[in-house]
Amino acid sequence: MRNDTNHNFDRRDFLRYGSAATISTIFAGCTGNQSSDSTTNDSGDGSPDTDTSDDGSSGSGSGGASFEYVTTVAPSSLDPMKGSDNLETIVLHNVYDPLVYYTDSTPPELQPWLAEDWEVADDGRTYTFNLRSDATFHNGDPVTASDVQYSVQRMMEMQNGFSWMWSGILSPENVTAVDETTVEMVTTEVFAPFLYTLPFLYVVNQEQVEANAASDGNFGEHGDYGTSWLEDNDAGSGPYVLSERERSRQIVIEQNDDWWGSFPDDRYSSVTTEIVQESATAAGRMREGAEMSDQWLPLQTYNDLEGGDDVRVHAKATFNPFYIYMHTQRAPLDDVHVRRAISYAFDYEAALNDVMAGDSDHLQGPLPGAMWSHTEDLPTYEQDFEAAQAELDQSDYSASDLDLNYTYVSGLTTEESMGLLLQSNLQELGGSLTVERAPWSNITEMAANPDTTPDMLAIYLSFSYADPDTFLYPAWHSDSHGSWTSAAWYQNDEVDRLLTEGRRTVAQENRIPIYEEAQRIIAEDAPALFVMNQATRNALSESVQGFQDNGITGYRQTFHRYHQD
Amino acid sequence: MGHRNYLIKRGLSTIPMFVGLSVLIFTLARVIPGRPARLALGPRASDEAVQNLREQMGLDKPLWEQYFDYVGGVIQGDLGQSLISNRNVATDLMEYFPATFELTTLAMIIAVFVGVPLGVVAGQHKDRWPDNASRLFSFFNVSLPPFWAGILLQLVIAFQLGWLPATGRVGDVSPMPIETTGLLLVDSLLAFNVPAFVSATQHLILPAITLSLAPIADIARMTRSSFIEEYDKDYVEGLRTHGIPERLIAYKYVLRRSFASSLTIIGLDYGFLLGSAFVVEIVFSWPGMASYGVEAILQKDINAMVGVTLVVGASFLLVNFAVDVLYGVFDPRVWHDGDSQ
Amino acid sequence: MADPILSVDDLSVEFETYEGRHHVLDGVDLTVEEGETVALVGETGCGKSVTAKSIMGTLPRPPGEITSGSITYDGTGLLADADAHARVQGEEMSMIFQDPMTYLSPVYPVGSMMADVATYSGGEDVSWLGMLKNLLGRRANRGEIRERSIELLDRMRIPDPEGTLDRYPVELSGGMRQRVIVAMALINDPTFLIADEPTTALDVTVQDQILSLLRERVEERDLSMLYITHNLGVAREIADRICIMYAGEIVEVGTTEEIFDAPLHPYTRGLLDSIPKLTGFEGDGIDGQIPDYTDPPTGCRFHPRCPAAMAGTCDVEPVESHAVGDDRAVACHLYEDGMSFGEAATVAEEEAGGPTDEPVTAEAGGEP
Amino acid sequence: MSNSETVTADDPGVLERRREDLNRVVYRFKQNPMSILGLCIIFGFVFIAIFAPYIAPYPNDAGYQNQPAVHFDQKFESPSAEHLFGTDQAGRDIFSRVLFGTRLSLRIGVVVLAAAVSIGVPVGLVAGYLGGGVGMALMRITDVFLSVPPLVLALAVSVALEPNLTNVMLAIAAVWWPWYARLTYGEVLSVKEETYVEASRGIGATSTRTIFREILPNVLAPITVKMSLDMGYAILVAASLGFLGLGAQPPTPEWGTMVSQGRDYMPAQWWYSTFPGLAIFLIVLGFNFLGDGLRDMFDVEVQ
Repeated sequence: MRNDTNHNFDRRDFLRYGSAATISTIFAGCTGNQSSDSTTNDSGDGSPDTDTSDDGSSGSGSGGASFEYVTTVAPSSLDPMKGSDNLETIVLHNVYDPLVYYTDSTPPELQPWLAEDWEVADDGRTYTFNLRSDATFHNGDPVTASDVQYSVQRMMEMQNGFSWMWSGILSPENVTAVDETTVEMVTTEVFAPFLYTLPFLYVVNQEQVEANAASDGNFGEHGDYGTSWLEDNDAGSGPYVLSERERSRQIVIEQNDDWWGSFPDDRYSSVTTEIVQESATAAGRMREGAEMSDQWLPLQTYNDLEGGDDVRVHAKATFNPFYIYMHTQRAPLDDVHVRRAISYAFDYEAALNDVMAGDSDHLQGPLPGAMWSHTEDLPTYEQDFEAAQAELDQSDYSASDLDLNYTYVSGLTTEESMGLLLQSNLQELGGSLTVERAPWSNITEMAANPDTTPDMLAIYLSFSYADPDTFLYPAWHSDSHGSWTSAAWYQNDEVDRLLTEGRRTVAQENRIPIYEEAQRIIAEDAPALFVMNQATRNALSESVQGFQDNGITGYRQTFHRYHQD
Repeated sequence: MGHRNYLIKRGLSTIPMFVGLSVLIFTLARVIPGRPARLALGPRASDEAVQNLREQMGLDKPLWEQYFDYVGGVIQGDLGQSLISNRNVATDLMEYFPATFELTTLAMIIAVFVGVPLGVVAGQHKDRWPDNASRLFSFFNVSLPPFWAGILLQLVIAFQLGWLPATGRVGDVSPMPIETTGLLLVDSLLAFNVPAFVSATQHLILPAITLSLAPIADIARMTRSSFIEEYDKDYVEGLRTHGIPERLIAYKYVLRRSFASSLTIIGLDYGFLLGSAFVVEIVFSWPGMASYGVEAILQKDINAMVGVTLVVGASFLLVNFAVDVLYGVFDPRVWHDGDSQ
Repeated sequence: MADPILSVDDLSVEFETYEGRHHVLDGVDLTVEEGETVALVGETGCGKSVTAKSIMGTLPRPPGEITSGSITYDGTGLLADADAHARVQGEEMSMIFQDPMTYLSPVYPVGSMMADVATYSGGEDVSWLGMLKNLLGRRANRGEIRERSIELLDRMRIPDPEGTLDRYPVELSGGMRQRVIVAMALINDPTFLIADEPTTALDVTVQDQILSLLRERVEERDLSMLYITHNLGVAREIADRICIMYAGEIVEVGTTEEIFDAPLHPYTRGLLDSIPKLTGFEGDGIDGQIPDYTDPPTGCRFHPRCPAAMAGTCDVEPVESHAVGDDRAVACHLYEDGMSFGEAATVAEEEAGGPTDEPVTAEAGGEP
Repeated sequence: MSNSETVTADDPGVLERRREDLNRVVYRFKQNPMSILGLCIIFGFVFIAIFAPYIAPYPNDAGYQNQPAVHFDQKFESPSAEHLFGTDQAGRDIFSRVLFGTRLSLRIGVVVLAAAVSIGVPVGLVAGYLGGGVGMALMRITDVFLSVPPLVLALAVSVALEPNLTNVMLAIAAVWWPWYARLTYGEVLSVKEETYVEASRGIGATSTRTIFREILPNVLAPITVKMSLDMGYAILVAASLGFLGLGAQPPTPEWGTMVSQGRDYMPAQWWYSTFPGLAIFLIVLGFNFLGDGLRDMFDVEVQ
């Protein structure tokens, strides 16, 4: 969400608007948490850099090329059960193996990974996974069912990172190691997206972790669950081995020669993630031949890079929707006609072309176009003051009653710009809008209670697992009330029913009509301005092949799929 | 004698201040709205997860209890866990403080070596053009918003002329010197690592200059006034009458006295310098304690916030203590305050 | 007699302040013969120190400004050429200051200050490097200077001169400091000495010691000295000749005997009256104040306080100095047309209405 | 040199003395032309603040009359005839916004100092007048505040309170009053020594009377001077907080915020940060000039 087109949201913004940094967590999935580390600059704290030089041309596993990934954000935690944001996930899913893995198509499908295959019982709750027998951890231990069981337990007990995905769905005691290579998981209720969440469940080496756990910790017999050790070491089985981490300077991962999977020819056998402070520095590294940049650089920078030869910029609108929630339980926004009027008043053209650079999509309804079950034939709002006025006339309010508040996250200039745009649009309509900045932390608190929730709240709805449920349930199901993801306090029993049903229905083909119906109702109720689905940018060296943006946090950077031409 | 007792008293008197400071900041950090625990766990964390963390952090205990727990930890060098770096705040500070120390120290050195002569020249030519020029210069300096001054320097020196790097602490040099003191300049020298030293120096110049502007002005001003006051003391006239060269009078006799009084302002300025470091480090992406602190405060990383503020306060108190000690060196009379009439 | 070693002619000095222009010195004439000690006597604020400063070339300018006159030392005009002034001042002249408490740098041991005087009073400048060396205590002929200092302090009867060199002024008594100051003034064997009330800040017994020490040195080296004081008694003790100064003008000049035996100027007489009260006599002998320098009284500056002021004359006609006998001069309308002292006295009586008391005798002026 | 210090029976008298003081004041002021320049600068800014709507070419770009305007199609136009300082990311005229920013900065300065003084001076008075344990305690507390750089503390406080403009002002005031407590305390102590306070106590004057009749007038001069000096500094701190992302809400033009937003577009859109920063610099400069002039006039030393 920070690859926004005219606002250069880079490290400095993190420092300056810490809270903004936090929001980035959620959306682009790059936590503000990191910024503390990244306050150390492009060369960090000057700690020893003996065996690795900056261009990442360090001793590579088995003769392959080395890959330099330049980013302006630094990870906070490399603990697979703590990491939750973009860069963390990049490292984690290259070092750890989940049971199932995303393909690089958009929207992504699932492919076998540690689990060779799996079956879902008819109850829709019992999942049986057959692990591949040739998978070993980096220390040589075989990957066993009990490691999987342990990983679930560790995830759910630490209650950190991605654990929210399974809270109320999966509890450790419902995970059983049937035998060495068979795991059975029983969800507390039918949860259709379950499989799609598993790519975020990394499997760790139980013995290794327990062996390195510090005795003093919050987890009783498990001490600290080895979390501090895992910051600088890995207990995974993935294609790469964490070979060096210099906080806020660089992370080096080396090819795992014993990996069960296969690398392409001309693979990259060593990947250095270089953390730099300024987007200018990042651009410089790219020109000097770095293989890939992250997606947070200013638009101008990407344009400059594109100008030069042997760098290409990949831009694609995938799963990055920007909503402006409207408080459906407070006058005058409790009147659907008012909400529609506002939806008609907003200048989407200016938003997409002047505030943005024109390559973001205008959202049709709540779902990004790239997500399956998205439907085209929805009422989509364009700026049309007559229509707006017409809607107002149908409502029991007049334009002068529109005295609203728009709250956005400190430091996100795009959100500010959108607010200012809406402000002038509402003026044209005859209403008025006050634009207000608030730190992310305060916003989560505000959204917890309908009285403190602002009239209108600008939100990038973060993307996690590849399922429509990610967008719809947290935003529009009344169970989600109190979370910033449902700041509209939208209450529609039919939608509730549909969304629950969508979760309960296992077969995708059966779920599609359900979600289409839900989208239609939501779009008509206009509980939010569905402003845009923002394009994601990455700069790549021409020599890099095999890059696919499947739009999933961290899964863009699947280095073991990359190769030189 | 008298002086030493004074110093001891002075030293002891800082302790209650320190306690007061910690209470103040600690309370401040705890009354902040917005639950830090939620921040630590990320936006989608479930409420019970947040609640658990709160309990782990002891945030549910009464404030005074939390305070004593904290103090207990501090005594063992444990400043608590940072919510954003997942490390003990002490560890973080270890990492970031040297950078800030290096920066502020250099800035202060610049300030003294520019400010004092400036003040002397101004004092020597009281109310004539050098005086007015230096006063004007001082006014400009104190009036410059540090962050803006930094930006201007970046625009001109870094971007326009490309003479010096705009941000960061060191360029792409490898190998980096082994970290011993954490002060890059020192470390690179110890390692005879010329490229690292050069790069570190280049990165240090602009932020250090930016920081030094205001202190230069204050020191110059203070030196000037104390210099002038000292300059028409009888003994100066005496020396002059004996044909002692003006330069010697100014820099050997007068300056020594007036520098003693300038020391006080230097102590005070160090505080302001630490303050402006909070914006300057950000302008220059300086990986120091100040930028860490800004973020800690803005992100409500309460432990980090308290830790940083305490360190800032402590360094301020320490510097002023050091100043009092130095004072005696420059004005020996204080050693004789007992027997002077 | 040979040319005087120092002659000040018609020296006028003005000061610029926010109150306006002060006409501090108004045509001062003053000479000091070789080997002679001249005392310049007058109330505080009458311009003695300004005169001294003008001679030493340390008059602060601005605010001070020399509007007319000349100062000649040994044939060299000083006011005309600043370098010459500096040279002469550095090589020939030296000065002893009023307040031993404030005329020594508090932050260096006396030795260090003396050494600097010894080294630099030649007037040559010092390079930055030289200064650095100096600060580090490395200077040429260090030992030799130290020798000289010790010897001088010893001559000044300072116990443990060696140790004294390394002491800070705060560690010394007033008398000791004054001795150091004198020593400092003598360290480069000057030929001309200006002493600016060097004893006023000291109690009487110490005064005497210092005075006699000073006297010794002067005679021993046959120095010429201008001794500035407000205390006729002191002047009498040390001076060959005395110049009485009032409000920036020299009102009477004469040998010590003449002044004490037969004071001519009414002001001088006033001063003599007040001698027994040694302690600061302003106002005791003569009513009223030194006039405001911004607009001094017309005519004779003394007339407002003069018991013998002749209305229509003293307050109108500017007074100039009249020679009375050889090298005796008085600036008073009473002595126009070569009037003798006797005649003048009678005139004065008439004006004052009432007999003037007997001319004060030497005894009357004697020290307690 | 002159005998002006000797005051005898036939003393010029109060009136005369007054005139002399006045002369001295005028003399000092003349000695320091910068103070006049400062005065002019301040007047200039006050004038701008008052007449901003008439001077500014695009008052609505600065949110005038709650009619904020945006022109995203004209974003980042470099300085030109119609946009003297260029335009920002919303296509708004930076010149107009800088002009309107004056209102805010002046308001902040005034409010902060008013608050700081109305807390600090009483504390200082009480501490100084009562002395003893109470005084000690009070001054210790102020020392605690003084041991942290104002900016840092203000930052913490304004985050602790919901960060909005009012709270930012409160925060700055909250870290500012100790300086006035200190100043007042010191003055009170010195004044207390002077006999006439003792005297007025002697004739059974109540403490309050003593404070208001004798002490307050004496601390007035230094406080005035410090206020004019601090005015600039307070504005500076406020701007720094704005720079750090705390402060006025959009679209209200706030100089510090503008500078920080402009940084994102450096160096290409250099004008964005440059001109608001220049405004801060000038207004602070003005107050420093003025304050320094006053310091010379009243001949008081405040740090």
